[in-house]
Amino acid sequence: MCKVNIYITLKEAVLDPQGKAISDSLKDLKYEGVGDVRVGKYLQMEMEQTDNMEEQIEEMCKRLLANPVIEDYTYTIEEVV
Amino acid sequence: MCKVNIYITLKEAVLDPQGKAISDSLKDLKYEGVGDVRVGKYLQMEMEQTDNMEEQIEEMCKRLLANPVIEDYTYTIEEVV
Amino acid sequence: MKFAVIVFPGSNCDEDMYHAASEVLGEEADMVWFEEADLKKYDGVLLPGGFSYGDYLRSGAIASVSGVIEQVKEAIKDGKPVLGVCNGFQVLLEMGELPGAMLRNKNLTFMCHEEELIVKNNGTMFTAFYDEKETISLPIAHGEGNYYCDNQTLEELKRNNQIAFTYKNNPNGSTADIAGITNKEGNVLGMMPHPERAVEKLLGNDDGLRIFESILKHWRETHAVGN
Amino acid sequence: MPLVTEITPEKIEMDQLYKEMGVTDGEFHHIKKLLGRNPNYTELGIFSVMWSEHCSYKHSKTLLKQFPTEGKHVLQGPGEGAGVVDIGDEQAVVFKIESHNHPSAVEPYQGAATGVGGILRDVFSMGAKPIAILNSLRFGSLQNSRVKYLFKEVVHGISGYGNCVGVPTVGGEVQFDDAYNGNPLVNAMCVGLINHKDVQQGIAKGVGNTVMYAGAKTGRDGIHGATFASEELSEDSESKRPSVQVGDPFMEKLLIEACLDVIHHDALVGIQDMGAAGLTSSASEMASKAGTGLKMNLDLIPQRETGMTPYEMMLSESQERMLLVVEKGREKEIASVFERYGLEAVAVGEVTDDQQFVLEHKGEIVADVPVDGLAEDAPVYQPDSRTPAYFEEFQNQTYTPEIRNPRNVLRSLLQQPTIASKEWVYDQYDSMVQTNTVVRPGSDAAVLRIKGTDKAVAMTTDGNSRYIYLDPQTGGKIAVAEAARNIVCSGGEPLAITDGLNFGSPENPEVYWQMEGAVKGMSAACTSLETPVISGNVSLYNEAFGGHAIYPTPVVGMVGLVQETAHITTSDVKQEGDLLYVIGE
Ligand SMILES: Nc1ncnc2c1ncn2[C@@H]1O[C@H](COP(=O)(O)OP(=O)(O)O)[C@@H](O)[C@H]1O
Repeated sequence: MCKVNIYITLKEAVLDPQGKAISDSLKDLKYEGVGDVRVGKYLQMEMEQTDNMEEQIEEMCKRLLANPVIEDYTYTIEEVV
Repeated sequence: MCKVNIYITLKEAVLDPQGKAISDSLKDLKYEGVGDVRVGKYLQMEMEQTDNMEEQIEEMCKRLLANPVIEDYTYTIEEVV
Repeated sequence: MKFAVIVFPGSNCDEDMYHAASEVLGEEADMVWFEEADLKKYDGVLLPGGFSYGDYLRSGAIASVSGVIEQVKEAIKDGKPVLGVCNGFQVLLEMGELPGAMLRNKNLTFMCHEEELIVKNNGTMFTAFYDEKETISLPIAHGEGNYYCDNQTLEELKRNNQIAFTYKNNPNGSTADIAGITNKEGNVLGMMPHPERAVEKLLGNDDGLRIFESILKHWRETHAVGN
Repeated sequence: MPLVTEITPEKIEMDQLYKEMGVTDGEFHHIKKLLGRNPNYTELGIFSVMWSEHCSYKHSKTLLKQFPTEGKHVLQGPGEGAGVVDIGDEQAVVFKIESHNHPSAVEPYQGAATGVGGILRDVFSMGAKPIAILNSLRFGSLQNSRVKYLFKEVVHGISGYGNCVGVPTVGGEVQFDDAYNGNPLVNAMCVGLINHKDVQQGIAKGVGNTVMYAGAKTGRDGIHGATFASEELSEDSESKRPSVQVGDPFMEKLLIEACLDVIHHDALVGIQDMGAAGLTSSASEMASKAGTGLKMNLDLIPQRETGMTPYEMMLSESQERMLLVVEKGREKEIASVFERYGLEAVAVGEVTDDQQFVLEHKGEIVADVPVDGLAEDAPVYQPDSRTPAYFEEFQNQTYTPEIRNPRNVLRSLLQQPTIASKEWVYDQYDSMVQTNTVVRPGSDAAVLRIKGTDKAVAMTTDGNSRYIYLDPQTGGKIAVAEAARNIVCSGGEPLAITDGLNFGSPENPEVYWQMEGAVKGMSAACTSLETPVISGNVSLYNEAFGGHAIYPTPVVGMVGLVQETAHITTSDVKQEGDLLYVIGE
């Protein structure tokens, strides 16, 4: 069994109102030195190990998990015993 | 300048309807071997380096970024030049 | 004319869409459960608003890979009118049938009220009963209606006259005030405002009815030839 | 609470562990007498939730009896999931209000969201299609950043859930006062529409019939939520946070559709939602109402987590679950209705004739208690009552305000958050879905047309807790009268009310005095306006850190019938030159 960690982020050119709101309120709370914040998704998926795993994950990301118009993705695979 | 990566996940016992819908849809799409999916947040935050950085980040997470009632968080700090 | 209103798990404006097409417009319509649909039998497809699959992951995303989608694509290819409202618009974007994507409203909250729209293109099969540049009013009800596309796509939309409606006072941050767009061929319209909620004077507004009437007019015209 | 099953009945008594569950010495002895032995941990847990204020109304029952509950339009008064009122043409409206105060104080988004989910289930479990949601909210001062956060998240929670399930949120009220700083009030009301013949009952009839469980799986959500809802908030509540339940409006939407489908199935005998105290209250109440017993095998309960104990399963408050009683042998037919909506419905037990509530787990009987012991034999208290000093003082007051600069006074009044426009709130609610909303939020009452007729229903929630604090009896009358005026001004005839009684601790004699007065006043107004009470909810122990009780806050949810849509009237000024009249004293 594997644990796949998928990180989905908004493309740089896309405005992130949620990130901006968080950054603003951190500044309001007097956390100095906080700059931009971007909000993305972090998916943890259990998956049985197969040969073409990476291929499959790539495909899932493109077809469903990320929207290529606005999002990028990366992932890591951990083996779990 | 640092880049702080914050991972916010739902506590294990907390229901994750979103994760369930995603997992069901992946199964419908015939990705065999996909098990549970849990959806969390991935925040990328720019921050100036300070001495008590970790302390500050911990505090931000507890006060604002994560909801300790239902969420856990972890983070990593990368130095950027 | 016979409409199919596609019902996904979580669709919640399906009955309203059905009511507009059948009881108000007076045409035939069926609500078809996404797993049981046979779209060949229909002249037009209505993708209703709501929260298909709870809006989980991204609005419209999970519906856009569900079983019925191949048939919707088929209907589009056949040139049938396909109208996607709100969540239906999001589904069409996620399917890639319309360009761009939806982001959360710029103020991050759901909003529900009437907005003034400008009819940008009254030359489509959905907008023939409006005057060009006419200002109309339609309800909006969405949390993710902030339309996004890159500059190149925007130029293309303009060049091909694909922008059907814009907001007069952009409520949600949409690129170029866009409220509704068509595909290049002109038989698919996606829009965030809800025409099906504005078809009866009793509810305060019937500006939306003309969209349904326009579709019907187009259908009658194109089908009269064959008769 | 680790390894709860290990704790023996003897140890529970010796170490008085029942107190941790909110069971008093007297109640514990009463339980022992009912059982003829010491309760085990699971049994005690079952009693503790069923005898909590939230489920047993032990401090308010005697007061609730004063409400007029009958009238020419009433088809179903208090006692079922929600009340039912005739609106002619074989149609009826079904409505109820319910509080989710304590959960919202702890996790405002989910607390408010699951409050909406719960009240929806109360209404559709009657067989009615939910057509509208309203709410009644009280918060502390908006100067306080915690209050601001609570306010924002509660509104997000209500909109998040209500919008997704596709039931319009059409009205409500919000008031701000320091009295609610540590203890906000979140009351949600749902109105449903039904044909007379479709009215369902939560009843476990027919010995041998099958008990089925439908909807979401059971997890360790909200364990002890019901007793929690009946305790004063303390610093300790923070550590009780894991008990907050999470809502899934997507699942609820499917559950509504499946349930409105299944009620037309002749194999269905009874149906009830699992609200507060989940499986325990729904199962035992269904049996109690039918005079039967009920036996369940907990191994069959769909579980989201592994290793759940009987105690955890019985007290779980996982959302979006229903309990059904089905004719024996026809379980598959019912299951297939749910399947179409992607939902699970499984047999978990049967109706028995011995009036016992029996639970089996891994081959052992883990609970065996009399059904009536949980419901009808629950303790009833007659709390002490004392007139507070502030009341005498107020009665003797002769102060009359002096207004020197009306313009400034008016301006500062309009700036009060309580008086200012609530558009920020209701703009976040989908108030139009289902396309029936003729009068949207922002008017006196919301009005919804009934498709296929020329009728409409008007609805409102009201209650001014400052009046009630100063004079509970008069304030109680005012609350009902205000609701009635709102209905009448919208073109409707008031039919009936649902009431949400939000108070501090009834064990404080001055608070109980407020409760008595308010109920008396409301009852008087309901009697003279012929608007009986058909359902309601009681939320007590609304006291924040340090024992500051909230203002006594009974809220009234009223529904009226508009005979013709042409009668619908809105409150906005129509055109220049129109005359203004003041009517009344
Ligand atoms: N304040 C009240 N006035 C009238 N009826 C009430 C009041 N509070 C509760 N009830 C009635 O008592 C019954 C049980 O209420 P409750 O336990 O809140 O329902 P549920 O089982 O749905 O949680 C309901 O029929 C409700 O309408």
